[in-house]
Amino acid sequence: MSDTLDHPRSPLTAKDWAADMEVRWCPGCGDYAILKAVLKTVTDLGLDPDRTAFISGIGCASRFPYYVESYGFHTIHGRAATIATGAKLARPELDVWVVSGDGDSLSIGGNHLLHLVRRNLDLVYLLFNNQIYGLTKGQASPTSRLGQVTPSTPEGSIDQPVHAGSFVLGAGATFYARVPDVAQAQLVEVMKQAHDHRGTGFVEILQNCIVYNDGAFAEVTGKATAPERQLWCKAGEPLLYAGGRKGLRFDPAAFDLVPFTVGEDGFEVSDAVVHDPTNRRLAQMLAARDDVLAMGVVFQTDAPTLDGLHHARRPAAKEDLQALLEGRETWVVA
Amino acid sequence: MSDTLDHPRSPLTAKDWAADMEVRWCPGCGDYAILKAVLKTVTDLGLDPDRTAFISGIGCASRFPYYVESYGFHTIHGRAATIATGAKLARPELDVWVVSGDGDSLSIGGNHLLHLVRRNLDLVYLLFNNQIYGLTKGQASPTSRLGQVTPSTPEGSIDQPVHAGSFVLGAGATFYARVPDVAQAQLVEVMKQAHDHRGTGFVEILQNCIVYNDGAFAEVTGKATAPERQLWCKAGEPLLYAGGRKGLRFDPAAFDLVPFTVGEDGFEVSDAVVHDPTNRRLAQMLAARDDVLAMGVVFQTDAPTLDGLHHARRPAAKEDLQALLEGRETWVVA
Amino acid sequence: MNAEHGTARALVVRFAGDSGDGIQVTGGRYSAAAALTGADLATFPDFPAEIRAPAGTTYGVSAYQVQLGRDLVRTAGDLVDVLVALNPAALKVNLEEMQPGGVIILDQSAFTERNLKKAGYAVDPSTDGSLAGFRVVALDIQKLTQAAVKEAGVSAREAARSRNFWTLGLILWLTGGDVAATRSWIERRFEQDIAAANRLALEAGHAFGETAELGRIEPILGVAGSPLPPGRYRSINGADALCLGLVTGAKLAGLELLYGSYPITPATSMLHTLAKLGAYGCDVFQAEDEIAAIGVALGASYAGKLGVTGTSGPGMALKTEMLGLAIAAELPLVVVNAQRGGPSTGLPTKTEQSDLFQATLGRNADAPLPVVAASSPGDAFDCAIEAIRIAVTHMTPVILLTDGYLANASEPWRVPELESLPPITRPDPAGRSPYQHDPETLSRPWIPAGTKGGRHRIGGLERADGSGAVSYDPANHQRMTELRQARVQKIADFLPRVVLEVGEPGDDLLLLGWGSTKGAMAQAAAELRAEGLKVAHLHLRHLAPFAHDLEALLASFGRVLACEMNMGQLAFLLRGHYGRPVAALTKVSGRPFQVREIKQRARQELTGALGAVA
Amino acid sequence: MNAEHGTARALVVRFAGDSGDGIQVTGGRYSAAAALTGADLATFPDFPAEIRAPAGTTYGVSAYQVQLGRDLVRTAGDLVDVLVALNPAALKVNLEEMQPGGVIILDQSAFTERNLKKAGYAVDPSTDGSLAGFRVVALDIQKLTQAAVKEAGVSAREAARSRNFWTLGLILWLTGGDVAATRSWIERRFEQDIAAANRLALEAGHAFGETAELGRIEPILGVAGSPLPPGRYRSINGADALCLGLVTGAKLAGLELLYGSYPITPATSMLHTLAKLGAYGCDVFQAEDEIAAIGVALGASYAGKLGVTGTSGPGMALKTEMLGLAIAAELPLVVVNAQRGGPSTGLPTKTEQSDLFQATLGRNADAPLPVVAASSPGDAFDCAIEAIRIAVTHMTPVILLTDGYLANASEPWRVPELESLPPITRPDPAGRSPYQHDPETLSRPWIPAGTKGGRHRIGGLERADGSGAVSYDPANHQRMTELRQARVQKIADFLPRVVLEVGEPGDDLLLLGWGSTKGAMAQAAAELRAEGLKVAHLHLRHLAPFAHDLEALLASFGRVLACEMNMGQLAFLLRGHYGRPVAALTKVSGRPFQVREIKQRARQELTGALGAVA
Ligand SMILES: Cc1ncc(C[n+]2csc(CCOP(=O)(O)OP(=O)(O)O)c2C)c(N)n1
Ligand SMILES: Cc1ncc(C[n+]2csc(CCOP(=O)(O)OP(=O)(O)O)c2C)c(N)n1
Ligand code: SF4
Ligand code: SF4
Ligand SMILES: [Mg+2]
Ligand SMILES: [Mg+2]
Repeated sequence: MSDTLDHPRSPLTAKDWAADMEVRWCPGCGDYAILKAVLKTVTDLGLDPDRTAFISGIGCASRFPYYVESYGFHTIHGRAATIATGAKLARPELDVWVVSGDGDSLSIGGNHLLHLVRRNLDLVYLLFNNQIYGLTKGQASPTSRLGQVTPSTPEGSIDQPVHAGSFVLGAGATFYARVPDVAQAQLVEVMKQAHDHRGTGFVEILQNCIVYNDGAFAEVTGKATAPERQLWCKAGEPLLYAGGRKGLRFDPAAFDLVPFTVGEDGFEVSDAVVHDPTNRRLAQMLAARDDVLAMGVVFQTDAPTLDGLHHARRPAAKEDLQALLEGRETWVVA
Repeated sequence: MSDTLDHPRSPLTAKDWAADMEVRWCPGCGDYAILKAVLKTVTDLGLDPDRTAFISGIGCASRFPYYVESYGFHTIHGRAATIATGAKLARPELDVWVVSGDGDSLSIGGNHLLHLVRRNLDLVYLLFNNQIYGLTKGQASPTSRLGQVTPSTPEGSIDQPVHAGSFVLGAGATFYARVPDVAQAQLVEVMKQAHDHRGTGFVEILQNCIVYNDGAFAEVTGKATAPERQLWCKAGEPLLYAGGRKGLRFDPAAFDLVPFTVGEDGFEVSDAVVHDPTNRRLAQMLAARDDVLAMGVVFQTDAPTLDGLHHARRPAAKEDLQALLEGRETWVVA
Repeated sequence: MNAEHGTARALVVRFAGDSGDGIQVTGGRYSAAAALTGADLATFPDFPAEIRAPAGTTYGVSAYQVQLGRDLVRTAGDLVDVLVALNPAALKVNLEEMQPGGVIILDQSAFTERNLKKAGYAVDPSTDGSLAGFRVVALDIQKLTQAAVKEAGVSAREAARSRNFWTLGLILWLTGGDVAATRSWIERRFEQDIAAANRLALEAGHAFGETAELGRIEPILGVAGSPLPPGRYRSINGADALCLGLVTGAKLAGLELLYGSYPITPATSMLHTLAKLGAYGCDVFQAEDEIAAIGVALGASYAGKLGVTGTSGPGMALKTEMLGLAIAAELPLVVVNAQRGGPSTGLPTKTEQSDLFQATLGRNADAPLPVVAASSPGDAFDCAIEAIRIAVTHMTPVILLTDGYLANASEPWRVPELESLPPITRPDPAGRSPYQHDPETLSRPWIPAGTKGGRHRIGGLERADGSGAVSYDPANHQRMTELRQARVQKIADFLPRVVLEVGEPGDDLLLLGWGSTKGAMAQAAAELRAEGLKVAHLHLRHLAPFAHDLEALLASFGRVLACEMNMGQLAFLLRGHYGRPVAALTKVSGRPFQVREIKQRARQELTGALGAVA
Repeated sequence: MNAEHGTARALVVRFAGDSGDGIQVTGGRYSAAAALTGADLATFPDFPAEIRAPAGTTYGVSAYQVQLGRDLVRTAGDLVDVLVALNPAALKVNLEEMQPGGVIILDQSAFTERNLKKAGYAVDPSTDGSLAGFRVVALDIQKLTQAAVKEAGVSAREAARSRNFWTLGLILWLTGGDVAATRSWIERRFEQDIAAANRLALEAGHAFGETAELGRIEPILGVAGSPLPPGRYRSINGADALCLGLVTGAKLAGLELLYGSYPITPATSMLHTLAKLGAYGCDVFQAEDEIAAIGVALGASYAGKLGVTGTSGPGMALKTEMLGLAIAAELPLVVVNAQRGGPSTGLPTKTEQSDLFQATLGRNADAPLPVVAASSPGDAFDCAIEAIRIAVTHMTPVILLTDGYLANASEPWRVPELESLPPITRPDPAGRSPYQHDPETLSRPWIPAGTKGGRHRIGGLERADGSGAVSYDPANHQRMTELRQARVQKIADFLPRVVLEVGEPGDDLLLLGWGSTKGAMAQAAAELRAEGLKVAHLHLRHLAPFAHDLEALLASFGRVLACEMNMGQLAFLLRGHYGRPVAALTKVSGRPFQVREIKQRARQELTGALGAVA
């Protein structure tokens, strides 16, 4: 979303933004934390709830619009992107937030996501990735691990998982960020950046489904292991993690990023690649890693938005509909 | 397709492989050249036509199965991948070739393509990319250029085109090759490699639609310009083009491949990156370029195939269906 | 001169040749010239599925038929009075629909051994006597054209391309017309050289008719007077008329329009037409598939534009799920289905009316919606406006049915005066809850996303009547299901009474139709009536809900025969609604009804030769 | 003891509580214990849409109802004789379906102020006299359980979880049962500590009944004898039975099966069940969406396995286009639709029969296919075999309808002897052209891709009858369209005669049904007949095509009343087919019919209080 909307900064609180509706996720679900962060984000951004629309598909994640005191449309499975596109084309000043699960976005809705990001509609897209189908009670999703045992894969999943980041970057996305549900402050920060991005601000949120896939990100987010598994990207700063003890350098032989320990094997902080969020190649390398997960804004580039082009292109209104009805050749019957 | 099928090398000629059916493409259409190359490929490979199935969607390209004397299924728009998946799971020994247009594969069928390549079904996928909807008379496709004027985009297309290669590589494809329709010999060679690849051998063929998008690849394939626009990838050899006068080197500052002229600015052949088809990062850099197009086998990696895993996983047949019907708790009513 | 179509003041001309022969242009220009003389007319363009089918094949034949008349013309004609066949394949394919004694104009230059073989002729039909029953004019049109255009200095290939204008000139002469209008059109349309060549060919063809003393077939173009009501006319095909109707309807409702579509034959022409109408409040979005197309349209309606989507059978199938959401969400939406032959990919370029079941009943759950069908090119304009009126006043998706034949067929159309069209008044949502149903229409107010002070949440889960909250309450679902049905039924309260096209209530037989069969049915009924038979004709625009007075009207007839280009879908629906017999005359050959087919079956019905239920 | 269901030898018990209270397990175990005593029974599990709905809310109530009887039991019962309500919300939601004078067992510990408020009670209903018409047993089950399981040494939380087994023990005692079977099930099912706690709770509940001298409500479990025919029985729900039927049907046809599906409630349970049956020739593929799921299934059929796909309403909508291809390609395919409430996402966990229009008519073009509907859990097994038989012998996609209620409901099922089931003989394709239609079935031979010597091309474009070449020929399309219809119609030649469940041809009223309403309808008809009314009941398994003798049978009745959980779809279809009146009793509340509802309407029909056409 661009930050150029002319709506006045509204003085609402996060409480004003919470819809008067009982939240129906399972107790302990990661969705609660995300809801909290979103409410804080829209509050901090001072958005106008009457100009804001949350649009979702179907799934636990997609219940989201009911809980925000703005416009909301809980649509059908996998198609939120299409409805958001229509809403945005029809009313470009609308602040559109798409909320969708990994099944909704990457299984049934994969094609619409591809086309949404390549067209670069100016909206925020929040992917709640819990690596499972929550609402339908726990089947494997396209992001489920190889070997994951679920009721539909009793002997373990044999489908190679898709990386949301690799997929959207390959499809031409102009913004890709990743955050775990538990990182409240960063989540708010990243969502603000996604909102300020002119184009599709795609945010993958690692979300814990406590009922059907509890602990899927336990290692990534666990206190002890998190430093070794999360690398927070900052523009212009070296790609370091583990409290600065480790980094990623480019190895021309491997033709890829490889991890190193600062001070070991002759590698120093200066060997770490400096993060350039505008570089899609770098982002692709970062997004593909399973060992250390790039967090924060991994990629962001300027590009025209479809809604922008669409409206710029729209010819000046002609009033002469009567002439159009007549066309170029008429004759008169007396 | 793996090369381990136990079918006998059949002594058929390309003529035997041609179905007794009038070919109905427009005179001069690039599809003719591809048909010729495919017939040569299957002949050279000595495939058994009774064990071969061409499966397509809808579009000019998708008329293909009618012209090959093997099994053929002309299905519905965008869904060939799903039917091919079913056929392959049901009968793994079947030699499956999917034929599909850019609209069929990347517009309506984008989702199935994503899931096909990530699952790595063991088949060949031929994408005929003419950057247009041929059969429906010339509307913009997802690969059409920005600004391209068509009946559905009279003021020029404003949708950022998708790169087939970037898309499938981001989706996890294990094989990506590109060839222009006019490069008959290379087309045959590449298709053989795609067939021998264990997994989804995805080949993007640049195909000229003489009626609705004539000359879309004129620069890429034109005698004068081709050397500057085509870079033929060979495993273990430096990425050189323009008859060896130019190359691609990795520029750490740009963090990308950049073109250079051999002998200029101090760059020599040895600065060119050596092609490693197993490196997905390199392939992504190559696939994304619009200036010089990587041709031949850009990427190929070993990975388990879904059909392979599926059949390996299949439990030994139990004969005791009667016991299954009874279940674990029965009682007798006398 | 065609006795079968009941008037001596009409003529059926059919142009046929290869797809590359410019047949559609010739036919279109001939029709335009005829229209300018005040003739009424109806056309039937019929082209192959292949983009560029190989020259000379039967499946590559492109044809254009026009009936023109000094009395009202209702169809493109059953049998052909004058056939222009530019090659053997064109002759082969069209011969069986020739009027005995009709005129056949052949281009001898195309009757080569190779072409004869391609068309499946063992011997040349123009020489073996098999055309004995016709008046054959065999000319080397190729050569005549090349000679005529020499001075234009174009290449031999370009010269050959002017053959269609030579033919047009000849036909204009043979039927009493002149070349003035066509000449100026050529001048406007083509570049210098080509314009010159085409003009020279046209004039030469016309002059040839005169100098070769072929004898005018029928000077119908030279006859003065017009059967049409006075006014300003243009020629229009169904697809264009429908698009103009959409743009006009949106304007009448004070809305902008967003047309989301994915190309598919024969709906694509609407996409092409609307793509050029950006200046008239029409945004066009070519989506990645039909699901996205309807999603984008629904999203537009959600945000306050009028969402419209257009497609054909296979695409309709894909839109089904989203239609359910539009029904549940109670949002306006217009879905145009240009029907084609099926099932599956079927016959993309052939016409059929077989998506009626799908339109009326083809969704999961009890999911009623209104269905409107256009019956002629001009009617497509009115129906588009009607569909928009229903969508925005009743807050519902509307399906508007047209078909491949209607999309391409054209007729003279009296250009409507915008000011004379009644505006579409949308209920004012101010002060109403977004979930509150108006007692008169049972519709909720339309409060587009972004409206100040109107924020609310909607979705596809069942909602509590009134409060709009998600509800799994059994009684509420019962109530909401009944409300959805009643809401669509309510639309009938606002419909005009049904009016017979021909005949009187209580007649012995009612011919009941919908869609593009109207002309043939009205003609058949009129001709049968002229024979003294008590046959009436009723044509339905509203297929869901049916008008309140339809049941009583149907009951007044001795027999009811639904005529449809499907296996009897309307007849089934009427029986389903009213529980009384309705017979069906069906045709699914991909071609429109002929008047004689309807007359024949009607006679059988009247003599009781067939059972009442088809 | 329930007069309304017409026998004193039956009892309706309903367990209700929070989703986390183990209600479904309790109900299931109670049913199993009852079945072991030889009782007949029918169950109705009813759970919330939310995965873990917040405790104490009305929308989070999970319930399990069972009717058990010493005579044949046809439904889970209209009114509840014994209600177990583990919290105020459970009481609130279920009270209105209590039999006057019935027994209500409450867990007092859950009747806290907080819980009462959550359930919307201002005052405690157990103390304000509003339960005066019932026999209320209010106990602190929580405390009793904790005391009972102390020696198992589990945590307080775990101890609380055993509450359902305490309750089960009590109910077993109250209804004359013992704990032996349940005890050994607990031992098999749980780990040490938990098993001990559950066992102790069970025994304590049972003992409590005895020692507290509550008085047995109805010793029905202690009664000997069974209304069921002799044989080996198991308990089965509709989803499992259908899956077993698919695996068995494939085996009878000598085929392996590939089940392609995408998760959706309530079809998902089939996916889960079949995923475990790899060893029985069943491959399962979880696809990326419903289109891919049917595509994979069709691809499997193309290559020689039996392709099956299963889904619910919104997913059916997405499969529509591919169904058209399956029809055009003439390939076998079974599509299972577990219906749920709609439109759109609707009420995913509630039952409905509203996809009948979609199944029979919901495709573009004239695209007929056979439709079969299961009417009980056991019947789902037979119907799955029947669907496979039709698909492979008639080379067509078949839709098999079931619904959310049927999927979850269970009943005692006599385990069939595999050997006694007739094999499905597939026509031998040898020597036949893949495009040649057998005169008896009008079906082409099935020559899977990969068959030696059988290579050929198929697709969704219209094909020439006989040769199989793509054809745009008008006459051919007419012929092929008629053939597709005749081919489905032909299936009726192979169907058994329709047989009334209850009553005689010529009775005053026929109750006509399909699907899961069978039990309630048969019960209603039997009870009305017992009152001396001439009411018959017919239940259709084949909804397309209808059996040949159906029309004449229907005509024999004074009135025909279709009873359906939709707005009258079967009634509409019958009128559409036969052009004669059929009335409809409809219900779309997401709950199955009650016997009394049917009886009431039937009485009205008989006294002519309602018009004939609904
Ligand atoms: C067309 C259709 N297919 C299937 C479903 C069933 N369904 C609902 S949500 C869902 C997937 C949920 O997974 P995800 O998108 O990851 O969301 P989560 O519940 O995990 O947040 C499915 C398959 C549906 N509602 N509609
Ligand atoms: C569901 C559906 N939507 C649309 C169509 C119409 N259609 C047929 S082919 C095609 C696109 C053709 O383009 P492409 O796939 O690039 O193939 P090409 O003709 O260029 O080879 C379309 C939109 C269809 N047949 N079915
Ligand atoms: S099922 Fe999982 S994702 Fe869904 S609400 Fe429960 S915990 Fe959250
Ligand atoms: S339209 Fe284009 S792609 Fe299609 S057959 Fe003709 S030239 Fe080839
Ligand atoms: Mg998920
Ligand atoms: Mg194309």
